[in-house]
Amino acid sequence: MLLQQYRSLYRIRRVEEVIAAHYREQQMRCPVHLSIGQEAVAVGVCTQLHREDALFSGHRAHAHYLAKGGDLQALFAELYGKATGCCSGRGGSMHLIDLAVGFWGATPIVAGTVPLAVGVALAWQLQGRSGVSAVFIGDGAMEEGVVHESLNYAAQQQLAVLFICENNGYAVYTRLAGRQPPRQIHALAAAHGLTVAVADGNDVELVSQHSAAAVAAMRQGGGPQFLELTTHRWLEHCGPDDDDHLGYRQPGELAAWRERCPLALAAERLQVRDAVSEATLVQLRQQVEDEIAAALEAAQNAPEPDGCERLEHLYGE
Amino acid sequence: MLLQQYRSLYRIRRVEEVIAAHYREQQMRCPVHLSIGQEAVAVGVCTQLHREDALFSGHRAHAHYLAKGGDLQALFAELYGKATGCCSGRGGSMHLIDLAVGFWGATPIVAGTVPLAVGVALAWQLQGRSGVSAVFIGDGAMEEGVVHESLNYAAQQQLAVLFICENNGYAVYTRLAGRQPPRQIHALAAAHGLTVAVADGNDVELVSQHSAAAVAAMRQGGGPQFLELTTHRWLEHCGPDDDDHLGYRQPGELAAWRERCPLALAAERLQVRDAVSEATLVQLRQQVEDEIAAALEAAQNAPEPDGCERLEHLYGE
Amino acid sequence: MASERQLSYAEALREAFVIALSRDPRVFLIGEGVPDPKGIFATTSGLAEQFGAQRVRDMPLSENGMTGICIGAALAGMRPVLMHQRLDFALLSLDQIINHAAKWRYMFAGRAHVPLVIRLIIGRGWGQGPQHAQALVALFAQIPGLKVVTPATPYDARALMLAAIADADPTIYIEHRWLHNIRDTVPEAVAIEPLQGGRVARQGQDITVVTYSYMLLEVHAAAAALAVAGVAVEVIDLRVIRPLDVALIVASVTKCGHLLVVDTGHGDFGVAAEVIAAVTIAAFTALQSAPARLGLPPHPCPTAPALSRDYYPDAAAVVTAIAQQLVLPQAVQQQALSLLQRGDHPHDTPYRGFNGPF
Amino acid sequence: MASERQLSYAEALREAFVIALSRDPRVFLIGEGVPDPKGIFATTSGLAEQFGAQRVRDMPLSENGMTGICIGAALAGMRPVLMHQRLDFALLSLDQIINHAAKWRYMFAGRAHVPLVIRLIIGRGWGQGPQHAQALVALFAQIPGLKVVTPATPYDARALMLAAIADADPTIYIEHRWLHNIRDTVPEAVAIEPLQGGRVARQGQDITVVTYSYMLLEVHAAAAALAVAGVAVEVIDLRVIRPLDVALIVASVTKCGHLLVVDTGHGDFGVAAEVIAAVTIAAFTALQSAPARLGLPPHPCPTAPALSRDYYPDAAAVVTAIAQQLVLPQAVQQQALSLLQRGDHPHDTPYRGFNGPF
Ligand SMILES: Cc1ncc(C[n+]2csc(CCOP(=O)(O)OP(=O)(O)O)c2C)c(N)n1
Ligand SMILES: Cc1ncc(C[n+]2csc(CCOP(=O)(O)OP(=O)(O)O)c2C)c(N)n1
Ligand SMILES: [Mg+2]
Ligand SMILES: [Mg+2]
Repeated sequence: MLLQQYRSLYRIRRVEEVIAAHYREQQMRCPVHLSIGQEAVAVGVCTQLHREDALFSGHRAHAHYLAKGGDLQALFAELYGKATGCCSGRGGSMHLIDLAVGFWGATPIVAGTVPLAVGVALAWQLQGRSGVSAVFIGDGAMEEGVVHESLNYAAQQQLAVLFICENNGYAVYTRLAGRQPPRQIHALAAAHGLTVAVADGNDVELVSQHSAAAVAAMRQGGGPQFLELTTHRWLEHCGPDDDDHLGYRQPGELAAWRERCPLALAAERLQVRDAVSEATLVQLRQQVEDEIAAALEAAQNAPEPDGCERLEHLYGE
Repeated sequence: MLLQQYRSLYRIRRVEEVIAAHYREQQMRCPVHLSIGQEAVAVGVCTQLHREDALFSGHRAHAHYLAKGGDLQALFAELYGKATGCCSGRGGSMHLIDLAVGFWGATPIVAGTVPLAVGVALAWQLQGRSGVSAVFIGDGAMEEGVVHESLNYAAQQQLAVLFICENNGYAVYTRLAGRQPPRQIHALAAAHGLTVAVADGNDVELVSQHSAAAVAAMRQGGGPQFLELTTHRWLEHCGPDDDDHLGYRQPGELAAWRERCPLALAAERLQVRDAVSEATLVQLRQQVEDEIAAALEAAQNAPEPDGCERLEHLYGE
Repeated sequence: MASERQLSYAEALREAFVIALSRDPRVFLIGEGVPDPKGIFATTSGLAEQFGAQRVRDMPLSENGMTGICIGAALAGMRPVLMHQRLDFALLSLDQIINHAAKWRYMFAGRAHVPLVIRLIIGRGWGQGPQHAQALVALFAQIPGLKVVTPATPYDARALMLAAIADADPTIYIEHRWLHNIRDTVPEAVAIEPLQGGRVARQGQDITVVTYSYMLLEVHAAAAALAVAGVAVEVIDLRVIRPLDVALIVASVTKCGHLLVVDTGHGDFGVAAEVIAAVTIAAFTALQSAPARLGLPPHPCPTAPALSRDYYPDAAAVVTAIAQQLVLPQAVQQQALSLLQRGDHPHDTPYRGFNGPF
Repeated sequence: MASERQLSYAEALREAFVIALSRDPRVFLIGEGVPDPKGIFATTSGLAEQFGAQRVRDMPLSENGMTGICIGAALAGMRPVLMHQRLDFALLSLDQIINHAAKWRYMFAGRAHVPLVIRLIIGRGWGQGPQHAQALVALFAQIPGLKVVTPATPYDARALMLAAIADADPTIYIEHRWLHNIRDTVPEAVAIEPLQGGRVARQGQDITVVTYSYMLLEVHAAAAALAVAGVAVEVIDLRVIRPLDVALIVASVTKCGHLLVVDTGHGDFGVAAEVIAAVTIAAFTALQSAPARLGLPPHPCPTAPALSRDYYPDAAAVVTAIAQQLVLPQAVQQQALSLLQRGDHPHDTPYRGFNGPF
């Protein structure tokens, strides 16, 4: 299990690094919000979801999309504005979808998809269908009223919704303390009547464990669950660069989090605890690199959408 | 003190009964939401506010307006759509204002005035002015996202805002349990980082005590406070009539609350505990009746606004 | 005869819900008060008893969140009908309506779509006032990805609700509180019509009057009065505001040569502006006089009867506007106006003098 | 000479903030990112350092709540300037804007009022896409009680911000991301002007082209090219969308006889519709041809460059529309178009070829 998760962590990290590297060529002409440093949240949660479970996300969604099984080539192609993109070029980085793997949609109005996830759970309850509907949000999203409306309804109706709050301590350049009073985010969800847990979001095994418990409870009718997972974003809020020189982080904060790299943590455990050989890891990494290189090339070579297509899909039929 | 409060309770009760009685004449041509049964909340809180403190309210605002010292004739006149109304006839029952006594405004979009109260406290903080800004909401308003946004900001900025949640157990015909999960409303505010208290809203002395503590804390820079006060509305949600025959209340619920009439409770204490004579109460009631009769007559005889006035006050200057 | 059956607008709407709930297990109704004793002005009364509390649902006071929740349910295969007792309350949910419902299909290139109906009621009279009487139809109609319908007759109340529920995209269904008691023929037989197109509600050749929702009643009354005085007004009921049926209006204006638009909302920046602009662009040479419009004045609705008395244009105002535009003789105008006496019926409660046919 | 001083639009706007914060202790700025290292595209950079964190404030991600909080602060005597980095985010706050800010003065008959400025930025290019590029100006302009301004020049960026801050009523200040780098003369001397009126931005007598915000640039470029080809275009920059300066447009149309409206937002149900309707009603006989409009097509903005390429009309589209309306000879149109070559400048980043004078 951890080896699979490490593979997923590594894959997400490298995909984002590749995006960052190529972003400067100005061929991916859309804003990108990278998750480098936060990968364990996506991987730990998504390994506990089935393909049929629904997942929603927001502006920082690449990791969630990939962890849920989203098509890699379609992601790259979407960033390149190609016809083979997961939204056929309609969306760019901030709009991702892959219904085949239960990735129902990511969009960049903060908290906008939160009630949608609740609505899917409501539909499934009405349809007598089992399944978990999950949504990733940031710490900033907790300030949006619609999240509270969603938590209230999920709790009142006892819907199978998993809210995952990826608390990276910042919204753009603004620290949590500049936006919220000194109290725990998960305690707020608990006060809404949800079952909650908080954990180190850089430890993929811990995230997995908590997610497994939450998802298991929901599959047994346990009502909505809320996970707060603490982590840190390494790069700038939007864009491919490091921005620590801007000085908005606490001194030493980024360095400390880099020390706690989710990949390094997992790799170390694999080698020390599970006695996985370096050769295994090297091979795994090479497979990932090959996959990424092939997907990137396919996306780069894919055709652009026909300009006339922009008129389609406003309404059905 | 209790005698003054009883006077205020009695006055509010009688004003609303008079409104109910005359409403059927169809001369007050606007929706009315009466507070009969809930008077102790308004009176207990407002006796702890200074005239200079700001107060906001919502659709069920007559009691709040009167308890804060709002002009009675201007209230009646507003309901009659007269030029001497507190909004010059612009608003009717659901829009009340009396800036001379710190009643900053009541409007009927549920929870709409909540952030405004926070904004006044922010302005006063910026201006270095002391003073408390207070807002009455119902239990239903707690479901609106904007209330959570307001609680968050008040707590984060440590603003002197008093939120009073008049929990009457219903929003229109819908029970609390049909709208919110089984958890305490005040616990939700506490999770936002506010200092909270909960009390029997039909006991004016209890309400006073809790309000006094909350207001005192705020005057010493103690940050925002939240009071949940449980009570019950005796009449229909909107309009002058009893509606218990509709059967939306629990059987016996209204009767039990009528047993706990805030006026009767206060009167009994005055007589039994404080040895106030029946004659004193009779005299007090008569004064109130006289005042109401005079104000009502003045409002009824007041002129209607000139139809052309409707074009004014869209913009200043 | 079955086709002679008369229903009120509210009854016809309720019948639409019965039909939709019976036929389609994906349909559910949701809104503050939907299953309560008043049943949204009796349009949902008894439905919870008939179809169960799961499908005829109350909801918390969370307009934006519940809109998003209905979008999610629609994505997952349901057909929610979300209701607000006043259009004004839906202003809390414009984020979910505009940013999400209207764009989901487009931004995901058709991979998913939102078959959601949002039903809004425009309040009027009895002191509805500034926050309970807004008629902001163009606010919704200007958003690509939404459809907007404004049924004015009992027949359309049912037909357009059924069309909206059957439609695969988000539809804003806007009705007017003063239409609820209007009665007209609604045949028992139901044909689900596509959600498009306006309707010539009355034929004439002297002037085209375009209107929608409640003002159709006032325009009909004006047209009837003018007919007696010898003026043949062609009345167009838009029915669907987005997509707008410009061709129908252009055809009428080409015949009549004169255009008046009577808006149920504000006169400026609203539906009337779009109709006049679209028609002038498309049929400039057909116009023999400047087009005109009549709508609410550019300020909120004041509450006091003395203040709201002249806020709402009525049939007399329509007659006056037409007389001005066609430069009718004074006597003709007076004759038409004299037929419009409402007696001493209060101006702030629905006028029941006109009941169709529409 | 001082009056020759050149500022970019962003610098001029920042200067407006410096002036307002210096002159008036009631003014404070607030918004997500206002004091951060990027300073809202550098328009607020350094202000927190200069005026303190109390007056140049960040805020939580709570658009509706913070709007209400600013309304409350305005009621208590402050002059808040609330900013959103994209207009799209303000859609979360339409309840507070429409139900509260716009109505407070009216519904309380002038007893209180809301001197609040809400600054919105329309995004464009570099993949802003469906939820970050909405240009919904008419959404605000249709609301009585609001004022709406859309400065297109550095001079107006400063002047209209100062006018909005000085104004006693809620003002929606809408700017376009692609204007930020435009440079033009902004004299150091500051006169606070009332918040009203449009402006003849270029004189001509062959056709009136009405526009606002970013599209003024494209219209200017088109007018300059057509001038070389012998066509004299009169350009009107609306500046203030509500209240709309109809008289100014009517005067121009009376002179020119032809009207084209170039909208920065959608072509239908928007500002162009109101302008065309108002002008046609007021000056029908002055029009020698059908009025025309040019605006965004009726669908959201797709992200991919290949899809967004033709979404935005440009100077060439303006030339073509004018040529069509005036039935210009092919050669004239070709000559004007040939002057508009943008070379290989990417279509999704701001075009810096035109820099005034405006
Ligand atoms: C409603 C809305 N307001 C503001 C923004 C601008 N914005 C984009 S991301 C972001 C910060 C979000 O912070 P958080 O939720 O903590 O997520 P993170 O970026 O840290 O992953 C903001 C303010 C937006 N996209 N939507
Ligand atoms: C935003 C909004 N949604 C819905 C309504 C309709 N409405 C008016 S009062 C009310 C119930 C309010 O319940 P609560 O807050 O508990 O106050 P109470 O009436 O019990 O005093 C509702 C739903 C409204 N006025 N505003
Ligand atoms: Mg964050
Ligand atoms: Mg209540």
